[in-house]
Amino acid sequence: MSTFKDGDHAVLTCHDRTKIVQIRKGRPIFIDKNKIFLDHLIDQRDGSYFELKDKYLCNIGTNQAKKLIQTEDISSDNAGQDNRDLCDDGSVNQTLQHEEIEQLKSEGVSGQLIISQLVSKSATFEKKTAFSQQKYLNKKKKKYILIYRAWKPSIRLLCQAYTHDLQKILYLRRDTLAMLLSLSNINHGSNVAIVESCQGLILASVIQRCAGGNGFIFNLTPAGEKNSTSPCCDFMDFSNEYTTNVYTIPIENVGDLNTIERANQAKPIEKPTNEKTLQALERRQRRLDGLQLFEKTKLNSLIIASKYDSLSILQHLIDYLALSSHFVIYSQTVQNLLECYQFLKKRGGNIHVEIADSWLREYQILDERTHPFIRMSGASGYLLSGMIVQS
Amino acid sequence: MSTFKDGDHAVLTCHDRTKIVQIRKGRPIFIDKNKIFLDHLIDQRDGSYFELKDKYLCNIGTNQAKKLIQTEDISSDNAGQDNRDLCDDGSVNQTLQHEEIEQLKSEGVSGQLIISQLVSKSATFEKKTAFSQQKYLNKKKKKYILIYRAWKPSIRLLCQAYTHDLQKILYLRRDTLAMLLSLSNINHGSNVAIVESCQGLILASVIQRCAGGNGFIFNLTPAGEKNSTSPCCDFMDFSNEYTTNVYTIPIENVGDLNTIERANQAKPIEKPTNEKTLQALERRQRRLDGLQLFEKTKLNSLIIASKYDSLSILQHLIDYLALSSHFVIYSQTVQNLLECYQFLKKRGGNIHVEIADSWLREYQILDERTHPFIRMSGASGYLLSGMIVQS
Amino acid sequence: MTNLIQEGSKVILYLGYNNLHVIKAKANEVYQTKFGALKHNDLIGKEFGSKIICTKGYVHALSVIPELWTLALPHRTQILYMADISLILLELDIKPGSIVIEAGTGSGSLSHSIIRSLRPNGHLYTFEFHELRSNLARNEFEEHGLSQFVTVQHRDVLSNGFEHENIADAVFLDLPAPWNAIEHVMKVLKKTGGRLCTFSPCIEQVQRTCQRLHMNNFEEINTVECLRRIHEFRYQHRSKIRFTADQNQEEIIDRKSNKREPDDDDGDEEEETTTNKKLKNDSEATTKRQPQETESTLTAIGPLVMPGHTGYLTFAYIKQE
Amino acid sequence: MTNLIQEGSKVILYLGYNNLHVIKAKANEVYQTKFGALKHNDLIGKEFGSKIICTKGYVHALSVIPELWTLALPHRTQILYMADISLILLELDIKPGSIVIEAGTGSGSLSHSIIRSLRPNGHLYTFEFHELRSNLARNEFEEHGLSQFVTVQHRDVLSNGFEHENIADAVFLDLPAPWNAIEHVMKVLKKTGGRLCTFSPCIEQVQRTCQRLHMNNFEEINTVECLRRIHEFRYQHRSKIRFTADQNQEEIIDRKSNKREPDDDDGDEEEETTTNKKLKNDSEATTKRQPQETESTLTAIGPLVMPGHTGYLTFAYIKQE
Repeated sequence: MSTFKDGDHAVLTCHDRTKIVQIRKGRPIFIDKNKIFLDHLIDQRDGSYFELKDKYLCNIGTNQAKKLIQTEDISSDNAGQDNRDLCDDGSVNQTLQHEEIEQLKSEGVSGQLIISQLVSKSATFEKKTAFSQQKYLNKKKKKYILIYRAWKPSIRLLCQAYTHDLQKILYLRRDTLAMLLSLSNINHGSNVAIVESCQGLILASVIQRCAGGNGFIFNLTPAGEKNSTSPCCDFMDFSNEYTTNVYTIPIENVGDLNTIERANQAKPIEKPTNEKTLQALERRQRRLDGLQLFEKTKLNSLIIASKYDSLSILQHLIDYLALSSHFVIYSQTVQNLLECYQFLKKRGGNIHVEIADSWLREYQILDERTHPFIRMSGASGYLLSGMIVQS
Repeated sequence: MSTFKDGDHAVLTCHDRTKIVQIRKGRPIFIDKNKIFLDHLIDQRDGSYFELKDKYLCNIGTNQAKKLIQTEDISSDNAGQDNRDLCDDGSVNQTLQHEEIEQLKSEGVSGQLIISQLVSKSATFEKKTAFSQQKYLNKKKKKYILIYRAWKPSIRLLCQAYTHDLQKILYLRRDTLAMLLSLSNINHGSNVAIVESCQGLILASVIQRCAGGNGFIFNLTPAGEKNSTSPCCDFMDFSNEYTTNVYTIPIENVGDLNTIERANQAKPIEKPTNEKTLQALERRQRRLDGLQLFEKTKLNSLIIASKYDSLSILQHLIDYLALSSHFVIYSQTVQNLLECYQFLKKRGGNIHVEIADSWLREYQILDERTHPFIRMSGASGYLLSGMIVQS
Repeated sequence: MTNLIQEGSKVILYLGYNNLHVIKAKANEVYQTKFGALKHNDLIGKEFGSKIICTKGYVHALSVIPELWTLALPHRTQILYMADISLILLELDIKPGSIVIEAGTGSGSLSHSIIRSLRPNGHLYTFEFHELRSNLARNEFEEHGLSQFVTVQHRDVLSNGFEHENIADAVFLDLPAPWNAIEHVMKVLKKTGGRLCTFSPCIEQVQRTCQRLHMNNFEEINTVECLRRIHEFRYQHRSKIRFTADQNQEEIIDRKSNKREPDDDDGDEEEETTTNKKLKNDSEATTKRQPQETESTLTAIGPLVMPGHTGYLTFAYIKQE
Repeated sequence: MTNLIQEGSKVILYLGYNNLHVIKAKANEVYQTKFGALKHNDLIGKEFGSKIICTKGYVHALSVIPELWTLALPHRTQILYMADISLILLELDIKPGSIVIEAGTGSGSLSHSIIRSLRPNGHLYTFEFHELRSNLARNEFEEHGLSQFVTVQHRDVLSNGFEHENIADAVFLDLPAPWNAIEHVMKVLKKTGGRLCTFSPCIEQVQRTCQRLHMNNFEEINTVECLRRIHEFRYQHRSKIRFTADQNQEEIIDRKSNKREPDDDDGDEEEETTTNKKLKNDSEATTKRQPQETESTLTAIGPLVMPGHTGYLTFAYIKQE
């Protein structure tokens, strides 16, 4: 379970970069335009280290890897000492040319070796303070020592991978996702409807939490919409057991019983000529089954995190919610949620309605140098949450 | 300058309470329905300590005061030790009745004595842990040891005094006020217009910063409006020099040259019969002078922190602003400011327009017990700020 | 999981925002609320989420779900709230099948959320050094039908460790001195890799913990704080100043503010001729033109007082082979 | 203070948001901007705030005011920004007439704001242990016409103190080890009472400082952090899902959602009959009914990246007689 197999997805981390890849024998991935083969990840364990050698990520021992990536301790950055030395800007007069470095890299010379060449060919390195030397080495290590670590995908790691691509997931921050999952009370056996434009990140989280229970998971997406794909569900390599009860249905047709009825009656065009048509027909049937099932199902949870107008979605779906069920709506702005709140108050039959945002603050915990990170996210977005009750 | 005189205002602090009072010989103030005379504050210095003795606040020495109010060090609240002892809820079985205590208090018995009586008449005090005893004592000290400290008013202290009455000042938090003052670039010599509903707190801050310069300060208030009084300006005991150039004018008439003209021509009704009428006439004249002056003045700063619609105020006043002048608008919600922003963008002739809120976090810094306060304000409000330039 | 209230069901009565009571349904009993008497018999057989009529009003009967339980549970200790709990679940990768260790059990606030996440095939081992608390928590899990997913033990883990070895995917510590449990944590975590979270209110505790984690070769150590800010709903009533210049001196306005957009004069009476375009640009204007010239807008405002600090969460990972 | 740019005036050129350049007007010189060449002669004689035409665009010419200076100044050190600066001024009670001590001078970001607040009759004594920085700051104050309000000294205050005694209303310390300057602070503060602020990035520095302040009988010690969150303006484009049920199956809707408000169906075409009441309750609806059914709303959103920490401000008061 914690080793990689051919076809599995993996999350690669290297310094503070995170990338989701699929492992396929003989098929390269691309990182910074470099072709990289992942064949040697197969059968390796979750959390293993890999070094890039001649286009292949090759497993290396934990101890060796740790030694390579260990940063120098910039110990003089202490409180009580003054390091604000103007004349030392951290740069090093370098004679090794960019092209030469690229040459070395393409020859497969190790990062270690490149760095020692950089140091020996630097005109000023020796003259620097110890502090500056360490800072310089750490910078170069980050650039040239490319030790990757391969992880089995998890929701946490997917969040991490999207940190620099937040626009793709409606800027949904990890703490906001975490709270959304709690507030929607997703659990084994829940019937859940999800309307999301977050690359399937929410859907994947829900599928994992439901873990193939008896409940149904409805992924409501606009038909023919490009963004309605859910790559995150693929990334998670869910077993069939987990996805059997997941239905992706066209949101436009929800509640339109006539259309569903007509479509269902029109189905027996009995000529599955080729494989492709057969698959298309199967997918169509799956959608129809999902739509019919949806009309019959009382939902325990409704999650909306959509680029479409949330209020009209809520209005259209709220009557599908069972007594004692939960709804959560995510939005980047409070304004959208206030519209929903006003509708809910007018409608009645809901309690514990809250709108909240959150602060997530990360800390540097170092001897004599403890403080919050000097950069943080100021964009948690807002969650509206509540419960359906008898009115 | 740093002693109190008859008629001066003072800010009294006692534990975490802050109250603004006026010192007047023989005239009592009321704290918790108790009559208190402040006669003995006269000639005492800023920061002096006072004890309530027989309805009078009486000066006591700093050392004595400090000894009385010093809290017990709850030293066992250390990290690494577990104090979450369920059975000890901090209460003490007390035989001294509430009425008896009130009796002692009215007899002028000192807080010290009351506390020692409470302890001696407690059935369970002796059985408590040291931690609990200290906690109990600190609680009682806060209640019975009433040592006041008298301060010369400052904007900082006024903010502190309004902490528990924020609704009176539109919830303007002290860090927000501080930034508002910076962003409006108030300084000696500025021409400033202020539209505020914050008890004159902003006006007082501006008067202090302008310090009787050659510039004019216009306090634009709705006519006949109760909330248009500015008690904070009284609290600050400004000298005449500071207030000569301060004009309170009815905002409704701003820009209405005809009305001002008519009013001005109608003035010479030559019969200042009694003192009161004379004063009223003078006030009227002052308003008219202010209105006329306002029409002729190019403003360097405009500050709006009003319960009235900010957009229409901004629209009405923006053309009075000089090139290179500053405007700042405070609102509890971002929505109001977005309306103003849209107007500004359409109008043009302004740069560096920002909308911001802020976080203010207070810390407990104690040996082994350092952490942010467990309660904080989540309501900074929002500031819109910008500069007028040639378009 | 049936959705009907039965004899013996734990029920959370929702009386209003942040006013929740917990009772156990028992035939023929009566419970007093601020809305008058509630007959238990009126509960039994009803669906969760139902409105239950009391003598002077009504309440809603809800099931024990972790978020409500956290708000309603009997506090035996400081408890963890939803923001921290949610982040802990995500960062510890707790999912169905996970084996999780928790110390201490405390009031069981976090435990309920962990169990929800690791069902149907995971297990929580929760340790509490205070015997009474431990027993109370065990009873609650029993009553909430969660016993099969949790083992509650009365045990001082700092002295005696977690009993098990190499079984846990994740460990959560809410102890005064978590750094003293690090060796035990290493023993109980799966050698193939496992995650740890410690919760500490004071920064000095965090510093000690991180030091010990570094010493013991933990990786990916990071400390965060998460605060949830629940907004207050308020109607904002804004009036407009009635500028006399706008009302009867059109020529002055025209002269003075020639830069002003035609849309922006607002004291006039022409609301019936409003065009669609104008509405789009200035949709507030229409509602302002009521007799009293006051506009009411629903707003959500940051609260005057909110939780300013709960604790620091420190996460770490260790792989021991 | 004249409002015209003169030969020798320091001018802040505003090229765009957070794109500010500082130049000194000098007849016949030319300054290159991203909008092409700017002739200094085009500046001289103009009012501050004027639009100055360059060869390929324009810039605005602004005077040196503290907030802009903080954004435009040459960084010789880490500097303090507006949020911290503003709070420092308020909490130190800095007002016209105040005598203020600052160490170190750094890049002079705070100094400019302090001077603005204490004019016309106060004075700032600012100390810097780095000689070059000290001289550069002195020149800047000179150029900005502020010399009469400030005395810049090159001096190591930790070793040598502040030279003066019993003169200051307020002291501000931005030093790596402010606790070592506490005795000097006590000497320079007015005996009748004075306020202190220290700025430190790390919590360990704050702890040492507070310890020392307590030892030396400072009062009203409190530590705060203030972060300003500048929002981003963004147009939000929202489309509505076109539910087929809403468009041609009215009877189904009516059956299914009988609780729905009449205002809330929205796929129809009747925008011309819109009543005023409806507009009030659902004023967004109208704008949504454009052909593309997309609504654009201006929003202000918290930034993806903001300053997460500058430093801790510790304030204290001491009265020494």
